Amino acid sequence: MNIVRYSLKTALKSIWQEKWINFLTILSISIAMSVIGIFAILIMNIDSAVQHWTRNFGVVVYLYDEITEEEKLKLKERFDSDEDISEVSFTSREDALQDVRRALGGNAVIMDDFNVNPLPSSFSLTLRGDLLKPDIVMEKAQIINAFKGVEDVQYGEKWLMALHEFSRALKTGALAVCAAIFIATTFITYNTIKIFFYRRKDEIETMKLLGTTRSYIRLPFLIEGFVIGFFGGLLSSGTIFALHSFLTSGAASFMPAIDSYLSVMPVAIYILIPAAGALMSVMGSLIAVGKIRY
Amino acid sequence: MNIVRYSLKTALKSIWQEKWINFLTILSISIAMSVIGIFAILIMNIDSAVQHWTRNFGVVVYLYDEITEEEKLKLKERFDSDEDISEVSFTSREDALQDVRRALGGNAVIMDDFNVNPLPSSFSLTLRGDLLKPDIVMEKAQIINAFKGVEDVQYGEKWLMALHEFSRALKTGALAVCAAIFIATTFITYNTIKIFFYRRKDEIETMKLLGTTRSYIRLPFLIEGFVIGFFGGLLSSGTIFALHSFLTSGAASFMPAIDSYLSVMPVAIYILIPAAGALMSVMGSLIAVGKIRY
Amino acid sequence: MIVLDEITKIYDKEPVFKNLSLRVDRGDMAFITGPSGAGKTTLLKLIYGAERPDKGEIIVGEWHVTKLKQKKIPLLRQEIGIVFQDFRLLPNKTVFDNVALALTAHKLSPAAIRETVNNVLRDIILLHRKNSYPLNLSGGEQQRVVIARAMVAKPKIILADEPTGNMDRENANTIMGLFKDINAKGTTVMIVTHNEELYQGTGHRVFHINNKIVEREFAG
Amino acid sequence: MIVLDEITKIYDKEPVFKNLSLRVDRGDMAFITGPSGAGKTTLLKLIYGAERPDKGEIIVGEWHVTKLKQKKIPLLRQEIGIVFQDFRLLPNKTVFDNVALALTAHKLSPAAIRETVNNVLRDIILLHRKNSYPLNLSGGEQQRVVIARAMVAKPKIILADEPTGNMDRENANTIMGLFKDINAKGTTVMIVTHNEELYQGTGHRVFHINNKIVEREFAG
Ligand SMILES: Nc1ncnc2c1ncn2[C@@H]1O[C@H](COP(=O)(O)OP(=O)(O)OP(=O)(O)O)[C@@H](O)[C@H]1O
Ligand SMILES: Nc1ncnc2c1ncn2[C@@H]1O[C@H](COP(=O)(O)OP(=O)(O)OP(=O)(O)O)[C@@H](O)[C@H]1O
Ligand SMILES: [Mg+2]
Ligand SMILES: [Mg+2]
Repeated sequence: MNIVRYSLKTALKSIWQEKWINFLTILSISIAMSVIGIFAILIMNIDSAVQHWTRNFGVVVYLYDEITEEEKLKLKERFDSDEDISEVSFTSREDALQDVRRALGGNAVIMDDFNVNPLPSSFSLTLRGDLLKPDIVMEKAQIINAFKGVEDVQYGEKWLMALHEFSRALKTGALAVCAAIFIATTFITYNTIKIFFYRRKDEIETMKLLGTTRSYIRLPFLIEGFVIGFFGGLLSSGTIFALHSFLTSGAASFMPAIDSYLSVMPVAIYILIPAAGALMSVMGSLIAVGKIRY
Repeated sequence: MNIVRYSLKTALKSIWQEKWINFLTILSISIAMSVIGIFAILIMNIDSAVQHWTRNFGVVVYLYDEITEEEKLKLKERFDSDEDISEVSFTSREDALQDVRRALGGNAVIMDDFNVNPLPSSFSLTLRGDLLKPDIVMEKAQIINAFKGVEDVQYGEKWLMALHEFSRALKTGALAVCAAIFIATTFITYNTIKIFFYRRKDEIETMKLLGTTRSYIRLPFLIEGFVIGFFGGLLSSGTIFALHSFLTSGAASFMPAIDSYLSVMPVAIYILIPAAGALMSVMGSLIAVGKIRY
Repeated sequence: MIVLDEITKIYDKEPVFKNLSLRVDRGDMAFITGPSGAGKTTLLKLIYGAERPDKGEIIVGEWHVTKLKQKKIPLLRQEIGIVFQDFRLLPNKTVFDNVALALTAHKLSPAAIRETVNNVLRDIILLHRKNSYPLNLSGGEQQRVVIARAMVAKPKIILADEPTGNMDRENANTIMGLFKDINAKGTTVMIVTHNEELYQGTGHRVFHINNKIVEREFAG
Repeated sequence: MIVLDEITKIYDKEPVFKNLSLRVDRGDMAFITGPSGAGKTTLLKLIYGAERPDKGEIIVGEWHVTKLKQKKIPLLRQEIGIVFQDFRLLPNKTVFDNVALALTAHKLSPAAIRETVNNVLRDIILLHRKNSYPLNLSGGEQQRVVIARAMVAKPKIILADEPTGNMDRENANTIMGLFKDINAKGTTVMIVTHNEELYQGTGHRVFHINNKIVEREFAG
């Protein structure tokens, strides 16, 4: 019989006969691939998420009490014209006092002990999100610190650094997990095909004795592996799509932030994932049936 | 041979011989049970999370411009002594104006068009978190609205309602998913034990012909199902523990909010999950070997 | 005592037996012959409860096989040793374990099992191969293992289906000697065979099955 | 043409053959006899490349079996039809599919396969059971299916291991008739048997294997 015809027939028959274990395998693969997909989206979106979280990240520039109105204006001009700074707001010494009083609430009376206002005036600057790398911010802060009339520049260095570290760790971790799961996917198919192989051992043994060639014996398994991987991938595409839809439409109405976290979501992923699943799976099958000897 | 001895021996041998498919099954079960665990924790913690999110949920009580100082004090007293209200703060008309000006920033000049201050004075009230059910808040608002000197009471009704709906939907959904996964766990073991059963079909057939009784044939499978389920559960306990540790220690340093989301986490879950896994699994095995006929 | 009374057995609408009757007394040795497909194996299956007759009654020892509940069948089989025509050896168990399988349901200590199995393997002259796997044995050797397994539990009845089909004359004589010994100790023995040499001159009952009945019954 | 030249074959340190030689010419029919465990099945395995000798050379038709690469072995086997002593029928395939299995690697259309298989099933008088499963056949019927499978691809050589072990005399004669027909058409036939009746009076070569060599060679 024609080998392709024969292999297809045999593979489809086996897929049907062993439908439960195939289903289990497809499920396992789809879970694995879904996790890969979610992590891939995570990696792709992590920068935008970080930018989103740090949208309001501010640098506070404290001014000397002795600063002249002219110097103050000059600073404001400078900040306004700086492309890296997206927002500038000025807090006078009186405003600062009000803020403190409000913060203190009922305890504001202690402020009355001061006969002069101890608070400095300040500029609050908001940096462009994409510049929020710890070293860039530090450099900027140093430059501003050198400006005339500036007493001190404060920014959440520790927080920024930690966030940066965290996002980098997250990316590395996600990549590692993806790699591990990729290997696991190959392994899952390997297992299943190996099981089928053992289960058909008698048949294969007899076929070998009857003079059947290697390709007739191997091809059906490779086709089966391909189908398993492909459907596993397809199912995970569906899962990711459902999840994405839920997050961007359902959940986003409660947490608008989610929408901006999920900015990047290439459609290609829906094709890449089944393809990758099939590829991994065929590789697993290849390893499983690798050593047919006569 | 003694039936217990024989069954244990046979089960352990089979577990070892079929280690890969067993591993796959344990993995599947542990994933399923982990999801159950995570959802269970989610359900248990959803209320505390909602309370956390709405911690700063405020009711704003706007006052008539004509309100007397006496009436104002009386209101403040009333709010302060109300057990349902955790925080009270007063914003005078002037403060309100300042706030608006600050919010407007550079555009604050438009405020100069008004020759009188159009803004009312107000009390901002923070309600106790556990009272933030939409109907309770609405009732409260109506009572306050009837107080003398109160012009209007505003609170995020829509937002509060939506959040409440959302948390209820989440709970229902999580419960449904848990139930589905419980059934799936039984099914996974059922599949695997059925596969083993079919694989040992020749042996069982021969044993039946040699006069071996039902219990000798069935018990090994039940033990195997038990072991699979137990280890699946154990693995998921480990996963949940790792996840919990990561979230409460690792991630919480970046997002302190997580800590308060995960307030409830009973230790019993680490015992309940393997136990449930084993139970489901034995049930699956029982169904799988149910119909041994002679 | 084995009694088949007016048995009718139908496979796929085609009767294999039609009112077949047959009787073997306790402690006797009897032979069944007949052409291929006559129903000799089916007859044995009826006796050990693997097939149910469509009509008639079967009595084996104290058991009314035709009225026996499914749950009781293992008990019936524990009293019967069977030499299967197709061997039914488990390829992934050693010779020793294959034979020991017949003792699973018997309440014996591991040590007792070891001794019993070794003894019967010695009888069939295969003790030296006890750790081999069936597929590494010759056809005749495998058949001897099957015979050992049928004998190991010291059953009241032995049913042997073509037990010497894969053996040369010498080995066949050894095996027949074993059956005779066991029979002498009181075990009822029933042997299905095509080989006339096995029964000729023994004087034992021979049932020739053909055309759905016991066509001829004579002394060998 | 089958030639074994000074073959030594060792299993587990114990030699089965020691410098055994044997020759069967193309188109001949030959018989192999010998006691159980003498190595008859092993001899056939050496010929179809399932076992490799530890010493000596084997030639089958144009193939130098002992020098054959693993990859070429299927080609050798496609020229040989084998009746296995242990049948090797697949229980989950019908009689038809079991026989058709031998045609997998042959480039035939489904229609041609159907016709070829049906013809050979008719020859062994089992066409009416073609949709049955092996376990629902009697021992002798199963053996006939194995013989049909060995013949279906019209091989140049047929190796039959105890092909009538489960058959009565009449069936055995039918099968021997088939082997004779095939042999008359030019196929080399080699039959392993314990049954002297099969070769007595045929005049064909008989090789009696014992003590690790061909102990006796005579005309049947
Ligand atoms: N399970 C079954 N389903 C259908 N038909 C069956 C079944 N078992 C046996 N048969 C048929 O019943 C008939 C008798 O079979 P049985 O195995 O008893 O024959 P036998 O006398 O043992 O033959 P042999 O000497 O070849 O072993 C045969 O024609 C066989 O095909
Ligand atoms: N794969 C193997 N491993 C170890 N020993 C083996 C193997 N195959 C066969 N033997 C041994 O080699 C000897 C010859 O076996 P073989 O099957 O060739 O005998 P045979 O002549 O066919 O006997 P029979 O008539 O009983 O079928 C036997 O003692 C057998 O136990
Ligand atoms: Mg039979
Ligand atoms: Mg042999």
